[in-house]
Order: sequence, then structure tokens, then C-alpha cells
Amino acid sequence: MSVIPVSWYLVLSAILFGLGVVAFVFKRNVITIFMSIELMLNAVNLAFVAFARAHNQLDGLVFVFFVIVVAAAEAAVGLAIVIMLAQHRQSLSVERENLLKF
Amino acid sequence: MPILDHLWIILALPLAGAAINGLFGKRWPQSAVNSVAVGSVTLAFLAVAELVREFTLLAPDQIPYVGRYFTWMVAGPFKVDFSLQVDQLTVVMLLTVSFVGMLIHIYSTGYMAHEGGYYRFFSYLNLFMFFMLTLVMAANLIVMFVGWEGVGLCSYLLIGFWFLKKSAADAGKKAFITTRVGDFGFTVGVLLVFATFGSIDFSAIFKAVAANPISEVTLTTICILLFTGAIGKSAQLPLYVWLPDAMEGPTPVSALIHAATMVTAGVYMVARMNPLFSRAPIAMLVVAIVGAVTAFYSATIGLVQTDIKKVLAYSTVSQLGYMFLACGVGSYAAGIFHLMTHAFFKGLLFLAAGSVIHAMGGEQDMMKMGGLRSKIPITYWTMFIATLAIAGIPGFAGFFSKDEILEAAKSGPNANLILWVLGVAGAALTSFYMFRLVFLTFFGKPRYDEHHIHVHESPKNMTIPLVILAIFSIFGGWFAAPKLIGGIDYFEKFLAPVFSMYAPPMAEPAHVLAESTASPEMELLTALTGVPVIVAVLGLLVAWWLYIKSPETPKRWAQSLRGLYLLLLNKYYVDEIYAALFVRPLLWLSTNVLWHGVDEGVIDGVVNGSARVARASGGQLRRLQSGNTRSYASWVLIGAIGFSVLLIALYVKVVH
Amino acid sequence: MGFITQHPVLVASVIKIAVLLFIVMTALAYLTWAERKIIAHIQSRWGPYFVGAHGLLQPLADGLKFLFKEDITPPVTDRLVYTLAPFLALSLALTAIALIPFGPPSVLIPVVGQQAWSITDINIGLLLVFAITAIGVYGVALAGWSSNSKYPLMGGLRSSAQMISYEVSLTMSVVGVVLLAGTLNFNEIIKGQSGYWFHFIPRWHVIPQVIGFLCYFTAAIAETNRVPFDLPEAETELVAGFHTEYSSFKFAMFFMAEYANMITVSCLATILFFGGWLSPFPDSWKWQIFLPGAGLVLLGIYCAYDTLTEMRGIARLQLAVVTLLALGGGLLCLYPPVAQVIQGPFWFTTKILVILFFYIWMRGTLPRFRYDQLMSFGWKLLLPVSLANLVVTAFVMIWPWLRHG
Amino acid sequence: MILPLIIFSLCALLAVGGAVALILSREPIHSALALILVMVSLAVLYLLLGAPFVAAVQIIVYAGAIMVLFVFVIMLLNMEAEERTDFSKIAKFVGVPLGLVLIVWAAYWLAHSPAASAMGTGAAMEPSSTRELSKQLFRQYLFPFEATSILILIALLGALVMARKEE
Repeated sequence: MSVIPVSWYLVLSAILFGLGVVAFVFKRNVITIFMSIELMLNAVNLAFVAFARAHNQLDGLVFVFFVIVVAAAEAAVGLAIVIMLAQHRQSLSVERENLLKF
Repeated sequence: MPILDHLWIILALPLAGAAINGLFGKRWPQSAVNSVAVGSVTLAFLAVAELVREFTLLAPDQIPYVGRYFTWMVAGPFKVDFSLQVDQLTVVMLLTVSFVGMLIHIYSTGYMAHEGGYYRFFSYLNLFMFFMLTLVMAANLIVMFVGWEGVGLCSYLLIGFWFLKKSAADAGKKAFITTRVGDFGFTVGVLLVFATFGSIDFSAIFKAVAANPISEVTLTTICILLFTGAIGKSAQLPLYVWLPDAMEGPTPVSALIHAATMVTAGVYMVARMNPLFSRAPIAMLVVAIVGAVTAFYSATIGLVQTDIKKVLAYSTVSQLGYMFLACGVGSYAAGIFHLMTHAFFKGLLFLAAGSVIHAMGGEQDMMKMGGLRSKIPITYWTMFIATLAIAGIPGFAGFFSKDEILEAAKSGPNANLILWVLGVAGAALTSFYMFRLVFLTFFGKPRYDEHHIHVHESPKNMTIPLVILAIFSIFGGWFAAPKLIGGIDYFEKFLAPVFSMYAPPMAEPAHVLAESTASPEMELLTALTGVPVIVAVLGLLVAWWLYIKSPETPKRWAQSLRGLYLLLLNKYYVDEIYAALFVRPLLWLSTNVLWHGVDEGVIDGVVNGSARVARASGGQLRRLQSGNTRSYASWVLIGAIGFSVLLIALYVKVVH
Repeated sequence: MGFITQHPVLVASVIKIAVLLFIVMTALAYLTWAERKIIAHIQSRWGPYFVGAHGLLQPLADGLKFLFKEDITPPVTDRLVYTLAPFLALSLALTAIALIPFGPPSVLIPVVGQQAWSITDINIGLLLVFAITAIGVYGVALAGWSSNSKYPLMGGLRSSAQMISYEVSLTMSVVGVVLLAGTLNFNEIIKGQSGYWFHFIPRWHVIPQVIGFLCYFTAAIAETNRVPFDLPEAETELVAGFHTEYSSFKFAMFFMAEYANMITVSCLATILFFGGWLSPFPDSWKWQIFLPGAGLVLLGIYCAYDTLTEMRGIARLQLAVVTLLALGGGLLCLYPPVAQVIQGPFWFTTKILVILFFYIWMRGTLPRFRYDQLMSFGWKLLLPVSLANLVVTAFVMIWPWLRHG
Repeated sequence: MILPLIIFSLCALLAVGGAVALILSREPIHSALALILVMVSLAVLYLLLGAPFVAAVQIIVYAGAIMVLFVFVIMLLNMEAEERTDFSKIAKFVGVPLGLVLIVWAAYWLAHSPAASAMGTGAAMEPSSTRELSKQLFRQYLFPFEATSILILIALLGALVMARKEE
């Protein structure tokens, strides 16, 4: 079916992950930071699927499944937190969220 | 064989009682606490009785009967099972302990009725029973040691029962620390035993020592060390000082722990280890000497004490001395015999004293008593019987046992006349100060303010134990009665297997020699047999003359022999000497070196230093915690990258 | 050129897509016409009448109007998203249709040997359809947000919330069927429904899964924002909902997207519950293959009569064309080989049309829910019922296994 | 056969482009859209990798549910465009270089590592059937599956509790 070397997918996933990391470090908006996390997760999923392909096993796909489920849970809780944050302090910029210091 | 198969039940009962009372007793009414405490001990006693029944059915080769329960600890060759054993010696001890313990529990329900911390008292008491029984039933030195330390702990707790009273708390500490000195020796002894025999199981040790004789030096060392423990626990010279102070505790405690059971642990231990001692003559001699000297020495102190309990305390010390004397001269049976009878009459004496104090409303000074005979008859009669017993008046329990001891000292396997003389002198003094006590307390004019103190007989649950114990103080010794008419000593015969099984070949039972036929000095010795009785009666008469006939003579003597009198009154200044020799140097050392030097200098220095370092580094690291999430993120990133670099580097190394 | 010859499948697919697109677009246009007509008659009005005979050219006129009206983009909008939204909506709506098999896979295109009646036949078609409808939410939500004004925002929020909520029960209600069929492939599911109970009741899933079907249909209506669940464009409350700010062709795209979605869900309903392209009649009834042709011919005859009696002038001409088309088509379909080929699509379309008629019928009769009612209905009634249905189905299916291991 | 290559490179470009757009765009909603783009193209890649089920789940759950949630929240809070980030020192001197280094070097390593070349293309394999996957999921991985269901439930409750207006 596919003639693409699996390693290419891995490279792609690495690139995406790296971009996710960069986004995670640079973005200031809590929600965007969340998104970059999702991006990283996606990159990892791609790697999983690629490996599943390479080793001709389904476990990788199962893991992807679980990753997605967990991501869903995380998003639910995280966004609830974000909403509370926005209600309590009028900005979502992490620059403002320096309470961790105290 | 329900009990024999489940020896642990005997231990479990008092332990359960202690736990229940300790945990829940605080909320409960006294009746509930009573039923738990007394109930558990009574059940334990019944269990022991049943045990004895089953024991009698055992074939001789089944004795000692050992019950292994679980492996407690294993460290290389060092393996300790939690195992209990039963043989004749154990049986005797079990009966004595559980029986007297039960009676004293009952007595306590009356005596402590109006005290605070009621539940606490009984929980301690049950705990003590548990440990004491463990000590007695132990099948190896370690389990025995557990019981050994356990009873020490309980004695500490109970002496300091009224811990708000400084003297009580101090007495508790004193007892604990002093015995600890001995226990140190004991511990080393145990280790040495293991090092020598490669095991700490009694049977194994004894077999080993019986099979291949080992160097006498080692054996002697071991025995001396073990005996140090006994000295501490059984309050012999020079470590007796804690026992008189221990009288700060409640009287039942004095009766149970410091007269009947715990203090005799040392004797029991020596008797238990008899195969070792029998092979170490020097150690035996030490034991004998210590015993005899203590017996005499503390008797002399007892002469002039005015505190009723103090007198009893010193007499206890001296009686214990007799027991060690017995063991020392190789007649363990006599020692154990005296241990048992002593448990009866000394327990009785203490309980009676307690009853007196109870009647006097807490007064302990005999000089402020007198003439109580008619007011508290039961107490009076029982105490009088006990006195006759301890004084060794023929027909009473104490007579038989003490007589056997002196007999052994006179003509036993390793007899020694000097010891015998000391013993006899001690006996004379004993009878004197005991009757002195009785006369001062019950006879003559009341020397207290009758308007304020309303003397009253104690309640039933106190008097009944007195009566029972009195009966035993009379008949408790009659096992040995037949011997007087050339028969055999059933007690000795019963215990014989324990002491003969691993006995060294040359040692025969005592009475064989005693019956050996007439050579001149044998004539003399047999002639001397009656002496103890004579001196006992003598003591009685002197006491009678001094304290009833002409009560003012003692004061005159005290004036004339002022130095001696003060010396005795102040117990030979031993406490002061110890204070000067050990306590103050120790205090100085611990204050200046350990406290100001080690503790403040080193330990606090380390602690504060590390704290300072932490604060300094924290001050620097604080900058990292900018509170800026993204910086944290980048730190995580850095870590992750470093880690993955590491991983991949390793991977590459593996591949190429 | 070489590329084309190398990839005939690709070319064929492209052609099929083009054809389908054309058909669907027309269908959409005339669906609007039909809706207006039917509702008009329900309300005893004439409906579109003047543009062409029976207003048949009305959709054309509307289309032109949408094309040529000025396309106003409010200045405060977020340009990118504002323009993206309608495209997203329409393209997704149409993409879903690409997965629908309109006829049996047995019919093949001569040269290529590829299925004639469906663009693709992948083995998780159902899942993909749901995936696409899932993304469909964005069109509405983004439109509502990007036009940066109160009513659209409300509408967008509402509709996205509504769609998410009902999507759950939509999926759940279908799982029962999936359990029965044991596959996610449309053709398999349809084949699974062939055969009859008592030789004349078709083995359609609607019979065991009637509850599932009811749940599905309700959820589908809500999913497509139709009456009685058309909260997002509740005129009385928020003007026109999410597409208030949209004008001309962008508006038209939303409009078409909505109808395309209607068609999609109707197709799904047909496939899942009404045996897709299967005929409702036993195979023994040989004459049924002539039904499509006969139907068309009858339509043609009616049109002819209508033309001759009612129509005047240009309208008569127009209707005449329709008549001829109908008659010609009918005669063609009566020719057996063609009739054979045409069977599947015929039944499929018929069923779709029936369901669509139901849609329109409801719009004509039912009032609108209140928003909270809508939500509580979705979560507290629909979802539990469909879940229960799922559980019961599963239990019934493993029952024999439970009985004897 | 050239087609997969085209599809792959197209989707890869879209994915990377989307990721970059996610970083660069200042409007949160644009970032969200970019992310959705990434996800969809990844889904196509999954199809290419012969994992249709995962692809579908990817779109349904990720694009269809999670991201909708994101968009929803963004709309709800109707937040302002984030101000251009002034790089914190650490970010500037550590984040950027390290990120790039990570990308390039990991890509390089992956492309050249013997293991990667050992993997080959897995071309021989037909698309994994959903049936097999479900068997795997419900037999071997049953417990984790249930565990995740519990997790979801808890997350749900947590979200409810937090979102509830405290009177």
C-alpha cells in the first residue's frame, strides 16, 4: 500500500513534536499552550502508528487510542480550569499567572 | 492436650487483658476493668493448672516439651524461633507466678479502688504477667531476654505509677537504670553463649555443653556475665539499691513484682542455666558468696528501718540472697523451693503491710503505729503467720526451704562453713527484725492520733487473698517435710530431672551426702543442723524483750552505738557512695562533654550548618522560580533533551 | 495525458465526483423548491408559482440572485475565519455524501472495473461519515464567532453546543445497528439486511432497532438544526442565528450545507435502517424491476395532461420539456438491462425522498422547542434511551452465548 | 506508484505548516484552526499507514470533540489577541536553539539510525482490520480500557465541579 519508509513518518513526528515544544515555550496564552501540548501528543501518536506499522503489531494503535482518551479527559479538566482562571483574573496570559512563585 | 499444644494461650490471655484495658479501659467502669484484668489472669491460672495436668501425663523423654511457633529472626547462622518450653522447673514457676499473680490482682481491686488511672494500673499489671510468663516459659535465651526486659519495663511503669510524685518517678528511673547495668552483662553473656555454642536454644546449649566440655574460662565468663544480669534483676550486692526505692510504687506492685515474681527471675535464670554453672566452680563460688553476703548485709540494714515497706524490701533482698546462696552451693532445688515459699510469705507480708497502710490511711512509719492487733485481726493473724514463716519457725513454709539452703551450705556438694555462718546470722537477724516489725505494728500502745485516723479492717477482696496466702505460707513447704524423718524431699525429687539431666558427672544430689555416714566432723555438722531454728527463736525473744518488755532499751542502744546505728540507718551510705562514684562523674561527663560538646557542638552544628547551606543555596535557586510558567516549561524541556541525548548516546554505543 | 492513462481509477473517481456533485447540487436546489411547495400546501398556500411552471425555475432564480447580489463582509469580522466558515460547512456536507453507496457494489464501470454507484467503498464508511459530521460543527461555530456580533455569536454557541450534544446520542443510537450488522462498511450493512421474515417482511434493521431508529431520527433532526430543533436560527430570538451577517453566496453555501446535511442523514437512515438500495419486495416478484420506468412514465403522463389543460405560453413549453424528459427516461428504464442496473439507485432515492418528505412535513407542523428543553431532552431522555437500546441489543446478541457458553 | 508519495508530502507539508501557523498566529482561534489542520492531515497519514480506525477516531474525538471544546472556550471567553511575546531570557537563549537543535538532530538521527532503516516501509501489510484492533482492545487491553473509562468519568466530574457556579 505505502512505499514511504516508516522512518519518514518518525522524522515528521519528531519535527511536529519539536514545533509543539517550541510553541509550548513561546505561547503566552494558556489555551494556546494547551494546544501545543495536544500538538505534541499528536506527534507522539503519529510515531506510535508508524511503529505499529513497522513492527506489524496493533498495540501501537491501541496506545494511540488510549492517548486520545486521556487527552480528552485532560482537555475537559484543563479547559474547566482555564474558564475559572479567566473568571477570577481577567487575563489568560501566563505572564500574569506568576502566583506559583508564592 | 489442648493447652500443651497451644502454650501460647497462657501468654495470650494476660496480653489480651492488657491490650483491652489499655485501649478501652479509660472509658469503662471499674467493674468492667476488674472483670477483664482479673478474668484474664484467672483464666491464665486455670490454663496453667490444666497444663500441669497434661504435663503429668507426658513420658519422661518428652520433657522438656518444646512448642515452636514461628521463626522470629534469621541472620546468617543466628536463628531465633519464638518457642516456648515446659519442664518441671517451668511448671513450678508457672504455678507460683500465675497463682500469686491472680491473688494479687484480686487484692489490687480492693487496694487501688480509690486511685486514679485504675485501668492503667491493671493494664500494666496484666502486661507484667504476660512478660513474666514469657520469661518463665521461654525455650531460648532471646525469648527469655524479651520477658526479662519486659518485666523490667513493667516494673519501671508500675514503680513510677504515681509519676506526679517526683520520688516515685525517680525511683522508677533508678530501678530501670540500675537493672540496665546488670542487663548489659546479661546481653553480653547471651551473645557469648551464642558465640560459644552457636545456638541460643536451651536444650541445644545444654546438649552441647554436656557433649564436649569447653574451656572453663569461657564458661566462667559466661556464667559471671549472666549472673551480673541476675544481680541487677534480683537486687543483689552491689546493685540492690533500686529495690528499697521501688517501694514508692503501690503495695500490690511491691508484693507481686518486687517480692514474689520479677526479682526472683535472676534465681530462675541461674537455675535454668544450671548445666553451665555446675561446670564453672568459680562462678558458683561467686554466686554463693554474693548471695550469702547480701543475705546478711541487707538483713543488718533491715534492723533499724522504720518504714514498714522498707523493712520488707530489705528482707526481700536478703531472702533473694539465700536463694542465690542455695544455687551457689549447687542445690538449685533448694533455691527454687525457697523461691516458691518466699513468693507465698513475702507476697503475704507485703499484702498485709498494704492492708495495714490501708487501715492507717496511708501511714507507713511503724513508729506511728502500734496496738493494731485487735482492730485489724485478719491482717494481724495473716501477717503473724507470714512472719513465723519467714523467720523459719519449724512447721512453717519458710522453715523447710531455708533449712534446706543452710543444710546445703553446710554439707552440700560444694559446702562452705563461712557461707553457712553468714546464712545463719542472716537468719537470726531476719527473725529479729521481722518480729520487731510485727511487735511495733500490732502490739503495745497506739502511737498515732486515734481521733484523726479511724483504723478499719480491709474489704473482703483484700482479706481473702491474705487468708489464702497465709494457708500456703503454712503448708507450702510440707513437700519437704518427710525429709526430716529421713524420708525424701518430694519437691527436690520432682525437680531432680531438670538439674540432673545435664549435670556434670561428679555432682550428686545434696541429700546423699547429708545422709552419708558418721565421721567426726559429720557428727559436728549434724549437730549444727538445729542451729537455724535456735537462732530464729532467739531473734524472736530478743525482739520481744526489746519492743514489748522494755521499749526504751532500743533508744539507749542507739545512743550508745550511735555510729553503727547511723551507719545502718543510712544503709551504709551506699547511695551516697554511688552518687559520688558514678552519678556525679556521669552527670558532669554528659553535661560538659555530651551535651555542650557533642550535642550542641557537633549535632546541632551539623543541623544548623545544613540549614544554613540550604537557605543560602535556596536564596540562589529562588531566581529559578520566576513563577513564569514558560520558564518552567523550558526547564522541563532542557531536562527532556538532556535525557534523550543520554538515551540515544547509550543506544548508539550499544549498536556500534 | 500519460498520468491519466496510468491512473484510470483516479480519473473515473474524478468523473464520478463531478457527476455526483452536479446531481446533488440540483437535488439541493429542488429540495428547497419541494420544501416550499409542500409547506405551502400544508398551510394551504400556492407556494412558488410564477417562475416557471409550478415555480419549477424558482431554485434557478434564487441561485442567480445569490450569485449576483453584493457580497457584504462586515469590517469588524475576522476575515480568514469569516470566509473559511461557509466553505468548511458546505464542503464537509458534500464530502459526507461521497461515502454513500447509491447502488449495489456489483454494478461496475466497464473499463475500470470500479464500483459504479459509490465513489469509494472503504470498510469504515460509517465512522468516516460521523467523523465528517463531527467536523461539520466548525462551520457553524466559526461563522458565529467570526462575524463578531451578538446574535451570530449566540447562534453559533447554541448550535455548536446542540450539535455536540446530539452527536453523542446520534452515534449511540447507531451502534445498535452496527452490532447487528457486525461491520462498519455500508455495503456490508445493507447486504446484511437482505432477506425476509415470513417471505414478505424485509429484514430491515428498523424492525428490531425501532427505538434506535427513533432516537437516530430525532438526533439527526437536531444535528441538522431543523425544526423543531432549529434553535440556532430561531428568527424570533436571534434574527437568523449564526449566519445573520452573511449575505449572497456565502449565505447560500450555508443554506446548501444545511440541505446537504439533510440528504446525508437521510441516506444514513436509509442505509442503516431501511436496507439501503434493497427492494422492499421479495425477489420472486419479477415485475418490480419495471417499477422505476413505470413511475416515470406515469409522471410523464400526468405532466402531459397538466401541460395540455393548465399551462399557457412559456410555462406550457417548459412543462412540455419536463414531460418529454419524464416519458423518455421512463421508456429507457423499462428496457430490462437498464432496469436491472437502475434498481438499486431507484429504491435508494425513493426511500431518501420519503424521509426527506417527513423532514419537511415536520417543519410544516411542529412548533419550536425552548433551548433548555432542547438540552434536557437531548441529555436526559435521548441519550439514556439510546444507551439502553444499545445495552439491550448487546445483551440479546450475546444471549445464546450466555445460555450455552 | 507515485500517489502515496504525493499524499504523504502534501499532508506532511500541511501538518508542519499548521504547526508553524499555530506558533505564529496571535489569534487563539487561528491557532486552533491550525491545530485542526494538523490533526486532519495526520488522520490522512494514518489512513496512508493503513490505520483507518485510528484515523477516524482521530478526527471524531480530537478534531470533532476536543478541538470543538477548545474553540468553544475561546468563543466563550472571546479573548483578545495575545500580545507579541517578549522572549524571556531563558526562552531566547535556551528555548529557541534547543528546540531547533532537537528538531533537526532528532530528524537526522531518525533518518540515519540503523534501526530506522531496519524498519523499512512495512509495505507488505494490508490495512489493519478494525475487528482485530477491537479484539486486541477488549481482550489483552481490557483492564486499561476500563481504567480509562473511569478516568474519563472522573475528569467529567472534575470539570463539572469546577465549572459549577459556587453560590
